[in-house]
Amino acid sequence: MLSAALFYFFSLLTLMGAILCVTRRNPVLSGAWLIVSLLGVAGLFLLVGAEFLFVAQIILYIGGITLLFLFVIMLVNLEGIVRVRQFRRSWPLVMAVGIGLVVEIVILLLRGRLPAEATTEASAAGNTEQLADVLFSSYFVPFELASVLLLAAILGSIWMGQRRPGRQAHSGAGERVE
Amino acid sequence: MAPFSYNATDHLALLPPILMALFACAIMLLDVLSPSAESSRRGTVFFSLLGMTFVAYSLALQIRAVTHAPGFAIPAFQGSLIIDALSLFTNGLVWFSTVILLLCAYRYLEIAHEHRSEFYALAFFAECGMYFMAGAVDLIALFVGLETSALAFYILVGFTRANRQSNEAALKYLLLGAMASGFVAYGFSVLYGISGSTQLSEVSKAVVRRGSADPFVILAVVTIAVGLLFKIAGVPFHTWAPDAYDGAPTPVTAHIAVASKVAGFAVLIRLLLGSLASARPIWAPILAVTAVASLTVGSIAALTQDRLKRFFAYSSIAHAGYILLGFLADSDDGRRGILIYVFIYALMNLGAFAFLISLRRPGSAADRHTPGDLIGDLRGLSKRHPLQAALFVVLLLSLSGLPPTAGFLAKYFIFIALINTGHITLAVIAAAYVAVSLYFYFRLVREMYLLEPRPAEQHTVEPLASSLGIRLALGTTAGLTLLIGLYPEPLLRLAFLVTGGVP
Amino acid sequence: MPHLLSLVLFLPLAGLLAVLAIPTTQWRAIRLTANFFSLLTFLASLLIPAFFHIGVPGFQMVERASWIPTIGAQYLIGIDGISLLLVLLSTLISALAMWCSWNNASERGKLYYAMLLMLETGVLGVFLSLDLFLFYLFWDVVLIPMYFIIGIYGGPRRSYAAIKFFVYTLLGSVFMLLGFLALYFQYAKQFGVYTFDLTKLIQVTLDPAIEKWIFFALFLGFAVKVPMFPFHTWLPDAHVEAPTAGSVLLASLLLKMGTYGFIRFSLPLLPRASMEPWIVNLMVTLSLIAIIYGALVCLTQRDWKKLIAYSSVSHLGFCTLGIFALNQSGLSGSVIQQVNHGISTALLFLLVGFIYERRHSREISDFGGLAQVMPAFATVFAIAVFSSAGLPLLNGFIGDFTILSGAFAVNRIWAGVGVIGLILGAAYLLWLYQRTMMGPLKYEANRFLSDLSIRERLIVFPLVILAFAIGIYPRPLFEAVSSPVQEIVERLNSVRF
Amino acid sequence: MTTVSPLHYLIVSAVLLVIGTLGVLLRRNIVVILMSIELILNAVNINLVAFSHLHRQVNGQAFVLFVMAVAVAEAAVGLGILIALFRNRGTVLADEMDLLKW
Repeated sequence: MLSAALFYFFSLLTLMGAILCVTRRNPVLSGAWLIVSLLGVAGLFLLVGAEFLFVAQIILYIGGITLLFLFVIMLVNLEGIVRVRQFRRSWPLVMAVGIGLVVEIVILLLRGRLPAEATTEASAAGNTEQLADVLFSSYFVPFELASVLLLAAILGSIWMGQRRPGRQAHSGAGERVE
Repeated sequence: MAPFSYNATDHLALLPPILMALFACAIMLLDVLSPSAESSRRGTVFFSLLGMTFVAYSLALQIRAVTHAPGFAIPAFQGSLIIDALSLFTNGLVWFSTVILLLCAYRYLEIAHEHRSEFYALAFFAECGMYFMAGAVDLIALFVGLETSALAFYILVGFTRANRQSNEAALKYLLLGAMASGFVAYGFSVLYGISGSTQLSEVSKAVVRRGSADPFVILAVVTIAVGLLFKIAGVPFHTWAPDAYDGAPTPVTAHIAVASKVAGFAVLIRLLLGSLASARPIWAPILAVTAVASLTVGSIAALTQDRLKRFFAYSSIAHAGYILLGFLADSDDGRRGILIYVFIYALMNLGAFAFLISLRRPGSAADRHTPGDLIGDLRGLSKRHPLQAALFVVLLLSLSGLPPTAGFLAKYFIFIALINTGHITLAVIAAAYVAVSLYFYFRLVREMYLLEPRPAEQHTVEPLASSLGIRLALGTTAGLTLLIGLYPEPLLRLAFLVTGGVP
Repeated sequence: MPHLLSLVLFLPLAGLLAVLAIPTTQWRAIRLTANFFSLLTFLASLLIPAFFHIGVPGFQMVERASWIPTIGAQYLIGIDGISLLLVLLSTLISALAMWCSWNNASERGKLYYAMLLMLETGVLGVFLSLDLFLFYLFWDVVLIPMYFIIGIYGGPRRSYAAIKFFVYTLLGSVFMLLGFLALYFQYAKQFGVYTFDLTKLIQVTLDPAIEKWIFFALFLGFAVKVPMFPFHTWLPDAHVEAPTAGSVLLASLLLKMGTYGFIRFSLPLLPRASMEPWIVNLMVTLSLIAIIYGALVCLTQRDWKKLIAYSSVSHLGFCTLGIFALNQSGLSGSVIQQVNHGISTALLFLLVGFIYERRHSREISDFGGLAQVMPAFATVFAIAVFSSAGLPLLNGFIGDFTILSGAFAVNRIWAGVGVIGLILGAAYLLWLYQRTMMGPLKYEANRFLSDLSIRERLIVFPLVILAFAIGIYPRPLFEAVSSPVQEIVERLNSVRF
Repeated sequence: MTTVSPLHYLIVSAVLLVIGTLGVLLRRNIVVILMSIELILNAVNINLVAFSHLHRQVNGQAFVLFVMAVAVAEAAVGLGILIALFRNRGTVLADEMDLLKW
C-alpha cells in the first residue's frame, strides 16, 4: 500500500514537473521544475530497488546536468527571452498529435502482455556490486566506449565554449539587442 | 555472471577502435608538444594519416581472420561485438570516408582559420563510434556507438565556431539528433523488456516468439525505425539535414553525408533485416512511405536550391529513398542492392564533396555567401578548370544514375530487387525519378558548361583552392566511379560475399 | 578479321582518348585527329561487307566475351543485314558530320570532337549489341555527348533544348530498362539462367498480359527516340538548336535507334503483343498521325531548319508504319527507308548548315532566288529535296513505295493516308525549294554568297551518289535485309494462332 | 490498485516521452528544448529500470548508466554550442536561427 502511494506520488512529481518544465516561460523556472521531475524519477528508481541509480540520478542529473543548465541560463542572459512568444505557431496541431500519441502508446501498452516476472530472487550481493559486475563483464565494451564518448564531449564543449582569441568583437553587446 | 575474460578474438575485434582512440589522444598531445603552429598543423595531418594506415592494417587483419572463420563471422566479447562481412564492409567505407575527410580538411580549415588538432581527434572519435555501429550486436554497445559518433559529428558540424551558420547547423543537428536517439533508446528499452537481454540474438528470438502483431514489438519497432530514419535523413524526418549540411564545414558535410549515413544504414540492415526481420509487416509500410517521400521531396526540393550544399543535402535524401526501397524487396537481391548502392553512393558523394571543397575560396566568415557556396559559382568552370569540371560531370552522371558510371548499377540493382519481388509500382516510381534527378543534377552541368562566366568573373581567373589531397580524392573517386561502371564484377562479388554473411 | 566489329566499335573511342591527350590549344591537331579516326572507322566498316554473308540466317561475326557474369551480362556483338546497313550509314554520316564542322568549334574544339567521337561509338554500339544490358548501356551513352553538343555549341535556346532532349529520352529509356528486366526475370523463371543474350531471350514464352506490359515499357523507350506522335515535342527544339553536325547525327542516326529497337527487340521478343490487333491499330494510327501532322506542321514553318526537323517526324512515321504492317515488304521498306532518310536528311541539314554559316539566318523569307548565285548549292539541294520527297530514280522513292505496298497489303486505308502524306511531303519540300531557290534574288545581302567550297562539295558528294545509286539499283539493300526480315516475319507468323 | 505492476511504470514513461517530444517540437527556447531531451531520456530510464526489475537482473540498470552518460554528454555539448551561438548571434530561440530554416 505504501509502495503504491509512493509510486503515485513520485509519478505525479515526475509528470507534473515535466509538464511545468516544458511550459514555463522563464527558463530558470523550467530548470527548477526539471529538478522536481528528475527527483520524481529518482524516487521511482528507488521504488524498484535501483539504489545505485537513485544516487547517480541525484548526483549526476540534479547535481550535474541541471546545474549546468542553470549556469548557462545565467551566462547567456535570458531577460529578453521571457517576453517573447514561447511556442511555435503550429502548437495546437502538434499538441493534438502528441495527445493522440500518448493514447496510442498507452493502448499499445495495455494490450500488450508483459513477460512473466522472473521468479529467481535477486542475488545476495547488493545492487551496486551487481551493477559493477555486469559493467565489467557483459558491458565491458560499451563501458570503454563510453569513456571515448565522454572524452569527445569534454573536447567538444571546451572547443565550443572557448572564447576565441582576437574575436571578442563578435560577442559585443551591440549584437545582443534584438 | 560470467567471469570476465579477454582473449585473442576479443583483442582482434577491439584493435581498430583502440587504435582510433589512441591516435585521437596522441594527436591532441602532439599539438601541445610541437614547437611551432605550422609544424603542428602539418604534423597533425600526417600523423592522422599514419593512424588511418594502422587502422587499415587492423581491419586487414580482421578480414584475414574472417575469411578463415566458420560462417564468415567472429563473435567477440561474449556476443556484444561481431566481426563479419557487414561490419567489415561498413568499416571499410567509413575508413575511406575518413581518409577523404583528412585529405580534404586541411585546406578548408586553413581558409576558415580553424585548423586545430581537435578536428582530427574528433574525426577519430566519430570513426570509433561508427565502428561500433557497424559491429555491435548488443543493444547497449550499439546505442553507445551510435551516440559517440553522433556526438562527435555534432561538434564537427559546429567546428567553425566563429561562423553562425555552423553554430546553428550544429545546434539543430544536435537537438533533432538527440531526440532521435531518445526514440531509438526507448525502442531499445522495450526490446530489452520483452527479451530480458540486451543481445540482439536474444532480442531476435523474443520478437519471433511474440510475432509481428504484438503491441510491444510494434512500439519498439516503430520508435526504432523512426529514430534511425532521423539519422539517415529520410523524409519526413529529414528537416535537420539541409541545414546541417549547409552550415557544416564542407569536409564534415561530406563525412555526414557518407560515413554517418553508411553506418546508419549498417545499423538499419543489422536491425531491420537481421534481428527484427520477423517484424517486417510493421516496418515495411513505414519504410515504403519514407522511401517514396524521400524520393519526391529530395528530387523536388533539389530543383529549387541555389546553395550547393543544400542541393546535395536534398540529393542525398533522394538517394536514401532509393536505398530504403532496397529494404522493401525481401530478397538477397534487395540486400545486395542496398550494399551496392551504399558503396557507390559513398564513392560518388565523396567525390562530389571533394569537388565542392576545392571551390572554396577565402572570404569573410561572416559573409552569408562565401565564394563557392552557390550553384552560380560554378558558372563557366569548364573553361577555367576543364579537368576538374569533367571529373565532376562523371560524378554527376553517376549521381543521376546514367551508364556507363557506377551510379547506374546502383539503381539497376534496386530495380532488379523491386521487380523480382513484385514491387512493380515502386520500381516504376523509382525509374521515373531517375529522369527527375537527371534534370536537377544537370543544372550544375549547365552552369559549368552551357553558361558563360559572369562578366565580373571573367577577369578573376582564381585557381581552385585545390590541394594535393583534394585532387587525390577527386581523382580517385571519379576514376573508381567510372571504372566500376564499366567493370563492376569485383564489387558485385563483394556484395554477394557480404549478403552471404549478414546474420 | 576476327575482331572487325569490335575494331569498328572502339576505333572512335580510341580517337576520343587520342583527342583528350592533345592539349586544348592545339585545336588544329585535335581536328585532324578526330577526322582521321572517324575516317578510319568508316574505312574499317567498309570491310565488314567483305566478311558478311548475305542470305545466311541469324547473326554473323558474333563476338562474345564474359563481362559481368554475376548478372549474366556479356559483351556480345554481332551483325545481320539490318544492322549492317545501319552501321555503314552510321560510320559514313559520322565521318561527314565530323568533317562538316571543320571550320567551327575552334574555341572549345576539344570537347566538341571528343563528344562526336563518343557519340559515334554509342550509336555503333546500339546497332551492334546483341546483349540487352550492353544495348542499354550504349543507348544511354549516346545521350550524354548529344546533350553537350546541343547545349554548348547550339543556338540561343540550346540549354533548354538540350535538357529537354536528355530528360525525355532518358525517361523513355528507364522504362525500356524496366521492360528488359522483366524479360530477364521471365527467362530466368523458365530456364533457371540469368542472361541478357538476345538470341536466348527470344525463346521465352510470356504470359499475354505480361507481354503487353513489357511491350509498352519498350515502346516508351523506342517511341520517344523515333519520335512517334505524342512523344515528338523534344525533336524540333533539339534539331533547331543543335549545331549542324548535331542535327545531322540526330536526324540520320539517333532517330533510327528507335525504329531499330522496334525491329530488333519489340517484334521478335514480343511477337504476340506486337500482333495484338488493338496494339497494331494503335501503333499504325500514331504513325499515320505523325505522317500527316508532321507534313502539315511543315507547311506552316518559317524556319528552314525547323521545317526539316518536322519533316523527320513525318518520314519516321512511314518507317513505323512499315514496321507495324508486320509483313515482308513493310519491314524491309522500313529498314531501307531508314537508310534513305539518313541520307536525305543528312543532306538537307548539311545544306542548311552551309547556308547558315554564310548568312546566319534560317528564316525562309530571308532567301529567294539563291539558284542564281549558288548554282551548285541549288542543284544539290534539289537532289536532296527530291530524294526526301520520294521522287522516282532517287532513293526515297524505293523506301516509300515498298512501305506503302506493305501497308496496302494489310489495309487499304493505311496506304491511302500514307499516300496523302507523301503528297503533302512533296508539297512542302517543293514549296520550300521554290521559296528559297527559285525566282528573282530577293535580297541584295544574298548576292555575294559564295557557292559550295571544295570541302563542302566533297562532303555532299558521297551522299548524292548514294541517293542516286540506291534509287537506281536498290537490290543490294533488299538482299541484305530480306533474310533477317524474313526471320522476323516467320517468327510473327509462327505465333499467329 | 494495491500492487504497482511494471505496466504502471511503462505508462508513466510513455507520458513522459511524449511530454519531452512535445517540448522539443513546440518550444522556441533552445535551453528548454535541451531540457525536454533530458525528459525523453528519463522516460527511457524509467522503462529500463522497470523492465530490469521485472526480469530480476541489473542489465537494464546498466543500460541506464549508459543513457545517463549520453545525456550528460549531449547536454554539455549542446550547451557549449549554445554559448558559441549566443556569442555570435545573441539569441537562443530555435526558430530565430533565420539563416537556416527550421
